[in-house]
Amino acid sequence: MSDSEDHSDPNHSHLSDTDLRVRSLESLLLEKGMVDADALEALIQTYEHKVGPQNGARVVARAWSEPDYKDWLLRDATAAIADMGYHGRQGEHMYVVENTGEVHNLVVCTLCSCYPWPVLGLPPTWYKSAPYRSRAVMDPRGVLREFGTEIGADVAVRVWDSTAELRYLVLPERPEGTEGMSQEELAALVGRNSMIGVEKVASPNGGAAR
Amino acid sequence: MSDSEDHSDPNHSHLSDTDLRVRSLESLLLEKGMVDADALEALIQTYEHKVGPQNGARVVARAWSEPDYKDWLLRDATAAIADMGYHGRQGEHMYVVENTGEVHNLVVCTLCSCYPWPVLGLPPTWYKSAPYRSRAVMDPRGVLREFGTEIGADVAVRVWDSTAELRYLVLPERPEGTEGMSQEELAALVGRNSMIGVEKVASPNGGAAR
Amino acid sequence: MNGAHDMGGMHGLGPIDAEIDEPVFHHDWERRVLALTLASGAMGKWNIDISRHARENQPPAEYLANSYYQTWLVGLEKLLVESGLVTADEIANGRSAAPLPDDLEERVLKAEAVEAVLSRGDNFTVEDDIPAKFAVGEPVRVLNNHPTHHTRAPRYVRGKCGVVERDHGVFVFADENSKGPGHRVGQHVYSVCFPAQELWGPDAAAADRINVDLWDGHLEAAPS
Amino acid sequence: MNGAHDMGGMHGLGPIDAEIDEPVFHHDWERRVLALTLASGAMGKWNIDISRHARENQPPAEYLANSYYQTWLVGLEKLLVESGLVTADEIANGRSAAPLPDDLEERVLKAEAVEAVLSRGDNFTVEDDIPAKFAVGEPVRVLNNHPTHHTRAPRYVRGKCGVVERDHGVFVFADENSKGPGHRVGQHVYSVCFPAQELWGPDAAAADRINVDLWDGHLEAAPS
Repeated sequence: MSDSEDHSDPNHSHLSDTDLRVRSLESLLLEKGMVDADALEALIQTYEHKVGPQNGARVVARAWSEPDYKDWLLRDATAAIADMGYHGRQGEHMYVVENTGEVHNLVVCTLCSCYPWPVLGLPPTWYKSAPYRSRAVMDPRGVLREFGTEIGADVAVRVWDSTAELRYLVLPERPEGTEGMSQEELAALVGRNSMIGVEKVASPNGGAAR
Repeated sequence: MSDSEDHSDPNHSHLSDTDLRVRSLESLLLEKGMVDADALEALIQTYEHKVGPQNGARVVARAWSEPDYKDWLLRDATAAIADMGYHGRQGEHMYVVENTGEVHNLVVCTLCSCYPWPVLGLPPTWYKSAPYRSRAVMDPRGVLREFGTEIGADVAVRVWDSTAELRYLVLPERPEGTEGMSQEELAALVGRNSMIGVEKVASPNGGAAR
Repeated sequence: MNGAHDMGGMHGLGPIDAEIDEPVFHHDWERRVLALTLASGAMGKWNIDISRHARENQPPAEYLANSYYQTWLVGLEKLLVESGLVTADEIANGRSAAPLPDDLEERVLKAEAVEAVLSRGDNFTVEDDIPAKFAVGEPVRVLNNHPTHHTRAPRYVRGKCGVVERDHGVFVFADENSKGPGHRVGQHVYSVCFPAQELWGPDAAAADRINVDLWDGHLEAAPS
Repeated sequence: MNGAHDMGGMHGLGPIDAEIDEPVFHHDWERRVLALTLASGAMGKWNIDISRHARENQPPAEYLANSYYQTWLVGLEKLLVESGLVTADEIANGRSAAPLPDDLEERVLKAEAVEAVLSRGDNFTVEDDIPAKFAVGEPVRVLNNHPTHHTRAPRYVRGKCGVVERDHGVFVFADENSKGPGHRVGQHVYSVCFPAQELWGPDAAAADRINVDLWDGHLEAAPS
């Protein structure tokens, strides 16, 4: 429907202007001594390389493998996830919602872009963008279809809008064909999108998860 | 609250681009023979010079002067206004709402910018703009205050959102100090804003209407 | 559609800039856009509801950034292409690639017809003897629908209760008419009166009212 | 505020562009904006709700045109100036006109503290023994308020009825906390479950539900 022009693509407009503006701000704050160059580098390294959806995938794999852990995760996600070493900023209060044959869960933040950083890292662009934020709550099945995920009419879709300081992680259904797999092997199957709820975890016999 | 930049002022941005785009479209439609140059000129002349709020002012002045006309105007505005020679495009179905000591009326079109062309001409920019359209229905008293119009707590504000093909004209209160004036003298007191409802008609002893 | 055009109740759009002694047009191109839009309408290829939808159906960031006549320009180009009167290439080039079809030539608006056409206006009523679904004085609720197509029920009244204050008569139902030929159905239009507090909560003035013109297709009887 | 950030239920914003193998950052300046924002937060001059409001409180056309990190940049510049940490002139010039006050020097985030600070996170709960206004299973209605300040009750649930599904405990009330120091009050936060049809009408799937986290201050008992 869009007859958009160049200036309507927010991710590729005014890049040089923005780049200059950020460089200028950084040099100001460094000169003032308000920020420390090494700390900036450490912050970037953390979120670019250390924290990411591999953390959440390990949580999911363990829940699939250890029934007691799964119980704990669904009862007190914050503690159960901290037990794996994942906690802190933007994951202070966690809640895990389980996909079953009866319900499919989907996470969004319509007001900004709240996201569970310690288990999933920084959110992808589409999660933060207007198309997803506007439609996930009104037309979740249409949104899921755009990700190639068809939810049967006999399954309820449950959308979680992260409007407070709770952060949500979807526990996807364990796919068929994974009997006997190690937690490491299982974790390798679990993609970020399945923990947001826009996709299911594909069976290792079928296609790959994104 | 705005820290707006140049590009946020829609009325003064991309003017040359838009100008070129319109010239190009006009020459295309002329070449194709879809539009006639003299007709374009006649359309512009009509709305730039012939039709305007002086028409509505004459309707108001007559309603103030002739009780029977006022009754007719409030009962069947389309016919009573047509009797003055004003009718047609964007005024096919008129409804007149009367300001009194108990109620103050205000007209808006939140969805686009519907406006009674035959009696008021083309709408002013502020009437078509987002600030007015967004707030007139939610904070009418705040909007009125921005026009310097204070409505007492004992007076009800009635907002008319022009969502269908009815077009609204406010019949303002006749100000004091106008006893014995001719309809022509009265019409000269009645400004466009008083017939939209954002201002009252000022007494000739006091300030002027906009 | 729940678009950026449906502005009632939005915050943050700034102060009202009421220009003193404002001219009718601020730029010559605004004159041209108005005239081209009115003249092109004479082709009979769209109705007012199709044209409103063409204007409002822009990406919200663009709708909000465009001025009124810029939006008219966007709408006109869209209507011309979608109706087949011109091609996108012709618009891009500014040159005609094919003459107007013969059967449209007689429709071209001539200068001598302008006054009569404007004075006559359009016909939005339907003469059919269609009964009213609601009576004056009846409490009604606006349906909480969220169609993706054009609708004239603003979002701020959906699901809200009001009272039918006036029956304006039978008009073409805009929401359907915007879909094109064959969708011209008549319905009663009412002035529905909403207490400001019903729409905006207890901070609104208790005495204030908002009247919105709504069709039978927007309304249901209020729950008792 | 009813701003462009409150997107739930808007149409016309286009298809979802899910990039395959998306990098964490698309431009180096995005890295810098993230890091500068987190590092500046160590000054302790604002809380998360103030910073959210700084980002959302942009003219809607700009909010919609800006990318996520562009909005973070707008928010950071605003927070720095409004908190008095830097002046607008300093931002315009990119040069410091005055050193950091002595009392803030010890707050500067050092590289060796980064891991601990991120791992600790923030504290959004309030230990006070505040009673819950609503019980799990209780039907509630979201207040139909339209404050001009920051609120975490999205517009699409205002005036709508749901059921309290879970009591998350006592948290700082964001709507108040966004007003600055001295507005840190605790309230219970609940996961309130709304039938999709209550929010979007009969075209929504009857089985679908939307859960929204809401504070006591957003809710009232549902009318019976």
